[in-house]
Amino acid sequence: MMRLRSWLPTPGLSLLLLIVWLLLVNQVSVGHLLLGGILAIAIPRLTSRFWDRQPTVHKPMKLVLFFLRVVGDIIVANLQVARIILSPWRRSRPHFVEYPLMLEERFTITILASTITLTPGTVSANLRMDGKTLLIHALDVEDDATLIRTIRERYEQPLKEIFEC
Amino acid sequence: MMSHLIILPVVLPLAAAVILLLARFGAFTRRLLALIATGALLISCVMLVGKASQGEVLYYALGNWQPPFGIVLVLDRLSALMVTVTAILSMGCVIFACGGDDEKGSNFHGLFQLQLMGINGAFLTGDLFNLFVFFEVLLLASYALLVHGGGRDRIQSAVHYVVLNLAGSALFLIAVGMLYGATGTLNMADMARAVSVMDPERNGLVVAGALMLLVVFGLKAAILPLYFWLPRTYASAPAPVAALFAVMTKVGIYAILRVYSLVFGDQAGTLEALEQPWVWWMALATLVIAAIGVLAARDLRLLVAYLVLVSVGTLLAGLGMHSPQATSALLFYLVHTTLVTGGLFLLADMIGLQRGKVGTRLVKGRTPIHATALGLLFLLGAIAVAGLPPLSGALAKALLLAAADGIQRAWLWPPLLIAGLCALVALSRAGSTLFWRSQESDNTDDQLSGWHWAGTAWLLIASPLLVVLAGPLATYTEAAAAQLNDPSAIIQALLPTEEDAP
Amino acid sequence: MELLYAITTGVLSASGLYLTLRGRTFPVVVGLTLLSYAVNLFLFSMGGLTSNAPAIIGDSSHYSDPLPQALVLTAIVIGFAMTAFAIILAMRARGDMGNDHVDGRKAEDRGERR
Amino acid sequence: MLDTAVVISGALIALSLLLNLFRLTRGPDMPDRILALDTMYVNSIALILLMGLWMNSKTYFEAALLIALLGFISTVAVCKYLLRGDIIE
Amino acid sequence: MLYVILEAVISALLIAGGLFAFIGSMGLAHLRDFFMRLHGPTKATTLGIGCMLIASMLYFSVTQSELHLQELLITLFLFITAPVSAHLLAKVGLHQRLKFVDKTRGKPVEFLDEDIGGKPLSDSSDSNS
Amino acid sequence: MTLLWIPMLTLLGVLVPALTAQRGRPICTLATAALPTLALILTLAQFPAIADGEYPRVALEWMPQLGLDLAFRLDGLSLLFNILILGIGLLILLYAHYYLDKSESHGRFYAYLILFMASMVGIVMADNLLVLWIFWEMTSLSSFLLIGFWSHRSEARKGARMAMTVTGAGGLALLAGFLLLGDIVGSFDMQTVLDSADIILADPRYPLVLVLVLLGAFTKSAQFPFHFWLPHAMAAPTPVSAYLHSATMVKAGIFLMARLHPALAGSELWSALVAVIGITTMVYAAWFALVESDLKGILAFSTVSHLGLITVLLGIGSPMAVLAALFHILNHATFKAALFMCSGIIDHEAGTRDLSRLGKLAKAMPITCLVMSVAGAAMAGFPLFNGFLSKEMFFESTLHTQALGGLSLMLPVLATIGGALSVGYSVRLVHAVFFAEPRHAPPKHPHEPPRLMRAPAELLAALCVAIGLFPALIATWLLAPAVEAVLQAPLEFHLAIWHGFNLPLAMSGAAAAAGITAYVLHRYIRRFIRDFPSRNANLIFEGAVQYISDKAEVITEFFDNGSLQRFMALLIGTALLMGAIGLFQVETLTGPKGNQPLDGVLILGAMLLIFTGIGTAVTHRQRLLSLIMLSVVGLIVSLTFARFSAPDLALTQLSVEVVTMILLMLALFFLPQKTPRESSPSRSLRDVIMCSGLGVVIAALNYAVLTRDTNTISSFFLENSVPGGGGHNAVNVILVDFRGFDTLGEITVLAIAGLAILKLLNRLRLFMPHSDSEGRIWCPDRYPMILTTVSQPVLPLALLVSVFIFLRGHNLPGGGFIAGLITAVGLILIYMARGVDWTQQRLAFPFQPIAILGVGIATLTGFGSWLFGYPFLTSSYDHFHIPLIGDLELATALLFDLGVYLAVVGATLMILANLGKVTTSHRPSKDDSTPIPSGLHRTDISDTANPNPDAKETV
Ligand code: NA
Ligand code: NA
Repeated sequence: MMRLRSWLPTPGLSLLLLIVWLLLVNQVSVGHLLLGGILAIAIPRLTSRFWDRQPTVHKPMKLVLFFLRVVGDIIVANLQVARIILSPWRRSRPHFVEYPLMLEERFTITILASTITLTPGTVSANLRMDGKTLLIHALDVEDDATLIRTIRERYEQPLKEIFEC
Repeated sequence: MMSHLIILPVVLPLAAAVILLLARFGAFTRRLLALIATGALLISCVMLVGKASQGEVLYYALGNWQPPFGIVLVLDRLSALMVTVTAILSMGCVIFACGGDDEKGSNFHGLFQLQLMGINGAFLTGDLFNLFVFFEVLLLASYALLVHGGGRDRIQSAVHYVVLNLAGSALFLIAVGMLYGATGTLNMADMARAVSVMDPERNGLVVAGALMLLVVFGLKAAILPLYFWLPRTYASAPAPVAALFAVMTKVGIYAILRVYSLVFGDQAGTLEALEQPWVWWMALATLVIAAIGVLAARDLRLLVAYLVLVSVGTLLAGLGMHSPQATSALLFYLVHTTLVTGGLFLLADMIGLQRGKVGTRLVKGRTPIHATALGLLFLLGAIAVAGLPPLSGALAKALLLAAADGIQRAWLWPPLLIAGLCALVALSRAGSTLFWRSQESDNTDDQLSGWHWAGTAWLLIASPLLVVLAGPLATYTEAAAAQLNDPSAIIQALLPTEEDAP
Repeated sequence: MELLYAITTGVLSASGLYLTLRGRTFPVVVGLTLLSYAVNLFLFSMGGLTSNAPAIIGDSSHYSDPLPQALVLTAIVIGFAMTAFAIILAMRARGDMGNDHVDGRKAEDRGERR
Repeated sequence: MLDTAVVISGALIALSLLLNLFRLTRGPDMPDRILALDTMYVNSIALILLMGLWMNSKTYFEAALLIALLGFISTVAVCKYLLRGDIIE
Repeated sequence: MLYVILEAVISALLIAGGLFAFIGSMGLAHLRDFFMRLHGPTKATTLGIGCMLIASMLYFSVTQSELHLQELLITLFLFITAPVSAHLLAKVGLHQRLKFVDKTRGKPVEFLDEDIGGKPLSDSSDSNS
Repeated sequence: MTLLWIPMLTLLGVLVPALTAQRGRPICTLATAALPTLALILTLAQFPAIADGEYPRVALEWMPQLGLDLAFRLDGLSLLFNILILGIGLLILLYAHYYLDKSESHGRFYAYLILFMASMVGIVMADNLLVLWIFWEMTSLSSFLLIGFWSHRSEARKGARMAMTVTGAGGLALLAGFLLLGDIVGSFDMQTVLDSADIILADPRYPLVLVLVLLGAFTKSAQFPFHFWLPHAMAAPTPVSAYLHSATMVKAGIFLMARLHPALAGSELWSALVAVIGITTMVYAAWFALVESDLKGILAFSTVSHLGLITVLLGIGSPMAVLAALFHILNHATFKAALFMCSGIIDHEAGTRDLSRLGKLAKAMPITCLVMSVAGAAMAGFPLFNGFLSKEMFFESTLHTQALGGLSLMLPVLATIGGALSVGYSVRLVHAVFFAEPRHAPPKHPHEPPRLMRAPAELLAALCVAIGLFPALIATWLLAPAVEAVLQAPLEFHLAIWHGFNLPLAMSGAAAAAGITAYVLHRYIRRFIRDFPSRNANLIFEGAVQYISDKAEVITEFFDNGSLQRFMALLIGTALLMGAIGLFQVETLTGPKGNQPLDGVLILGAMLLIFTGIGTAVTHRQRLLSLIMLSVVGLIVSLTFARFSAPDLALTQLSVEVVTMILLMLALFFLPQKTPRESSPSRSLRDVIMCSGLGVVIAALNYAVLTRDTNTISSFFLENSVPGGGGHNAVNVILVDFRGFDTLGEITVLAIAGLAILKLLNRLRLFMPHSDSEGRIWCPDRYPMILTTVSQPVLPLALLVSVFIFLRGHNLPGGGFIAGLITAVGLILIYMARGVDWTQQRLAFPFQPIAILGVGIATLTGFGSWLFGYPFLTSSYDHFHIPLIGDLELATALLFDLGVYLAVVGATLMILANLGKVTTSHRPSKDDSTPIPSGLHRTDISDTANPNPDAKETV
């Protein structure tokens, strides 16, 4: 186990790279598994010094669920935004919302910010330098409290569980 | 090794540069390596001359891909002569640079070798696009060497030099593209063959490509109205670099000679010698303007730069005469002028170093410490460059004048002779100001090292040597000109057809 | 199609050339870059304009001319190196001269000299 | 049917690119123009994919991949420039 | 038959993709302030591309009768990179204090004072230990 | 072969003083004299042969292409001159030994003198026109050095330059003349030329030849109107004047006329030109000699006058005239050298040469007085002295010539006037110095010079008398072969001291009377001419040279005004002209292939390109906007490549585009954000028209090529890509195999760019704005966290994609170059997101060696093929079957491509990272960036101490 750790300090990244490699070459053969495997081990080792700290996934299943939820939200969000764009007569209600962050780690904050950007009518506009507040621009919201609650429940909580426990 | 001789002038400097740039040597080792590399280059070039003088056109197929498909290096008398002149010149420059110029900035010797690689590649290649690549190698290396050591003047002239040459490179690509589009090939010999059998309907396309190419070569050669980058650039470059630049204009002249004698030689039908009128008239105009510039120069380095320009006009006029005699004469003149103007740039720097604040400006200044020796070298260089006997310039110029035929005389002789007179006036004024009209001073700060003297002497001694060897050299250039005059020989050598087979 | 293509290269060349005639280094460098795009398009097209026939040897029967493509590749790389040098030279010139005029002098100086 | 769909989709993407160009030219502020450029990059991916479908060739896929991976870096550079002036500090 | 259905699906996906891309670009073209315009391309376009990618995946998997999942990579890369562009652009918008429509609610300090947020978040080097 | 030694020994003599100068003057003088003496002896040893009518020749082949042989002859003419040159030269050497000051460098002086001597010997012995010309110009050079010997004197420098310029110009004319002559005759061989008078005179170019050759002769011999340099050459030390301006240099022109007499003289044009110029010079110069007040000035003008006399004789050209000319050459050399030496002695002893300060010296310097009187009498042409004889012959000749046709009668009259003036200045010279009362006291108290200093002058004076008394005995043996050489036929003559009372004697008498009268009256004459403005030739000449060089400067600045915009406009204009010329020869623009159909996307793409292309130009004053337009152009260009079946190009263009953008953004920070309005509307319009013109030409040419089919060499690459290069991607196989040499050059260019940029960044002084163009202070968030975090996974992904692109390149679109750029961009993203310091700490390698290593690997791949006996860069590939994995293809091209990859990564990072680094450590941090009024923060970075700035990069 120790040896595996030292060979494979970041299994998540290595797995990702292996999958990406197989997708790139678009075939699953022994040769490519081998080559992909070598690359998936070598590249993380080469680039590890450029990582702050690689995240550890505590609950992989939740991550998958989270991912699916985000994809779903993206589709919904797109439809919403499309509606807003296509119906200029409908009054949109833009809002700058200051979102107090619960998350602490840079990586998870980034995932959250990205998720917010990719999903319902929101863009993370500024992560303040103290890392405690995220300024969000929302295209059409009733009030900021609702938005904050939605984000907290749908994204931030799960992320906290997946990565920061 | 002998079978790879042709490529040595390109790969020797490249390998030397890689070694010089890769490892962190001390100054001594760097110099030693640079000297060894340049010496080896010189030896291989001399061997190439020996090989070429047997009269056969040889080629080296890179990657073993035969012409016209692969890139070839072509060895004939002309290319052998050009690389040898470059090697001799660069030897002087390298020696001189060891006097301290090389340590005024980073990577001098490595870049210098790369510059040599570019120049030699341009002289040897038989492929038009490969010529472009080597032009770029030598240009970029020249940019780097030009700004070596820094300084406002250098940077300023570099801006002009670089921008003009970048535009020139773009034009080069358009021209190469046109010629490829019209003839379907890049190998110059193959292009010559293609032009000879081409549908005349395409003539216009070929003419457009060829004339645009002439603009590019004219820019490198510094012909009117494209020469303006030259005086300031040459005057501001570090001395060993300026000296090496003496061969850079010759690359342009060589390219004109090579491309148009081969592709637009006698087999080209109506397109034969399409560059000739342009080159001829512009060369004469260049000669006149350059001679005026020589008179106007108020700085020794600028003066030498304008003298380079005079030599450009002279050489191109030789080219414009378009006869084997003229070509032979211009090649003789080329050898002379390259080495002598190179030496003068070095000498100017030595004089400048000794005169304190006034540098090379032609005003009253302090007496150089080694006034006698410097004065002697100056005399040598001035006599040679002004074309006065008994040095090589006189013979070269006489050869060119004698090569003019009929009405060409009326056009060539007056400007060429008067340019010589202008040089004489300007140089005598410069010499008397530098060495005679100076105030005595207790100047003991001798910044000249043995390297400086050796490098300068190496180049300037060439002039008397050329006088001694005038016969053999002229025989060689005559044969080279004859070879150029018969493009079918190169075409046959590179692209043997079935019926030629025994 | 050929006509439109040619017009495009012409317009790009003209725009690039116009910029190279400006008096400040930055537009000149931008112009040279634009010019090199135009030239690359020009050189590329010398092998003819071929749709859907990349020079990847397979079972296809006709291919585009690979030679101009290779030449353009080389030209792109060299162009990049040149652009890089030129732009940094422009910076250096500004540092040394104190202005970014291509002739290294300020507007008022040029007024005097004329 | 597929051909028609590709043509319609292509026309839509083309229109999108024109709209992007409009925003790029119009501004009014620099961020708008950069946003337009960024969108053009993304729309180009779509165009390349359509081209692959139209020509039944996967040769162009890497171009799309490269835009997806590297396209944003230009945007990042310009944004960094507007924020900090020096993009590598 | 299967092919017809597949062709219909692919066609539908393509047109949908084109539409989403177009809508996104339309948003960019005619929404009223920069921050609103930012929404259009970052979302609509991603979905548009997504649709097309799926179409492409289906198409090549069918025509070349082997599974083509490469397009997923493009999606992955876009998911990683697109939010960064949007985020930085928004930051620039805030930094330049671009005008926004009056009805926008919320008055972020970014528009009041340049110097905000206190100390930067600590680097990995110390959060690691 | 002995013959060759005469000039060669003399020439070698140049080295003797240089080698012996350190050993003291006496030894040096003696040693220096040795070789010329030997040469003189060798010359004299040839006399018997010459007297027999033979003349020895020697010729070595030198440069047959030019018709130049190292050929010498020694005929009577050469003999006469050689004796003068070497004989008088040796006397001058002795004289100079005493004349030169102790502090003066005698070694240098002697070396110049001998160089001059050798050049003269070369001229007179040359048996090839070009050899003659070579030595001719060498006399100009060595005289330049001699005249300028006292270089601290402005007069000397100016005089030297003037002499050099005038005689040098004449020399160039002479060269032209000789070349024409050689062309007419078909050889430069002297005898051939001399024997070809018929051909030469019949040739239409004869007048031109004559004028050119005479220009050479006249400038050298200081004939009117080229006489002006000679008086100013008197700034030279007197031995020089005595040598150059009496016996030798000025005689070179005379020699030339004599030498070419057989070839050129047989025409009326010759007589007219030569005689008229000669007589004009004679009278004109004599007049100035009379009114001159400087001792050497008088001698100088008198020299010019006497040279005119000789020229007249050569112009007349009858055998007797030629004899007279040669005789006068000999006589003039003797008395004039003596006179110069005496004047030098006087100058030396009295400290001045001004006649008004000299006088009554006869007592103090009796012997000098005697010598000078004798020589002066010879110059005046008084009986019993040698000058008398040749002058009588001169008068005689002028009486019998028809050279000037109807105007020939003028000749004797003018000759007599000249003779009178000659008497006048000669008398004045002697009388004013030795007998008249000085108007002002001389600066020094004079006395006789050292014995040996006087000796040369005494000897020459004695010769004057001896020849005057016994001409037949002393001169005939010398003159006879010389005349024969000039006339190319023997001449019977008898030199006698007395010819009875005849017309010439009457002319002499008249001249003597008039001359003495003129001297008596010369004060009035001087007063009379003082009313005319004096024209100092020196001032006029210097002024003219200055004027010409000022004008040259104006012209040069007119052409080269230092404006890049003009240079670029010229370049574009020339290209436009050249392209248009080709275009006009294209008969039908649309070729047989015609147009392919258009589609909407193509039109859209073209529209986008045209719009943004023009947009880049139009918006250039807002630089960032222009840049964004440019990057759209780049994007569409890469799409265009993809559209037209060039995926490799599309990929390359895309990745280069990103790097270029980053680079331009980096640079923009240090350059002004906006361009001021500069160009006038008319200038902009001119530019638009010119650029559109070239754009139209380019478009038309492009269209013409596109609509034609060309049979290209490409099919070879397509056919051989797989079997020959082992790759399916023909483009890549071309790059790494068929044309790998191009690629080697290309990565070399990249590496050089990196090195060059390092140089530019060294000691770069930067302007760093503390706010953006709108005046906003920069955002404090240096490394936005989201960017920082995202950059982490992007790097490994980029590396993975690089490997993918790299490996597939040989068979599918991709390759080392694109892979290298992707890697570099991935790393640059880290630099942008995290800053230089942070990144640099974690990048454990320097970039320069990587770039160079790349070039090195590519080169080594090339060398590798040598081992197998193949040319440089020959590729090889093979398939290996590995269990489980399958077929694996390995090609050396892949190794080459690895070199490309490394070079690209190294060079790109070298450029971008170093640029980024330079800026960072010197950026004013937020705390100390209180706004500076100028709006700029200027930092001077100096790290010159480290010659290799890249060294600091290693961590
Ligand atoms: Na290449
Ligand atoms: Na490739």
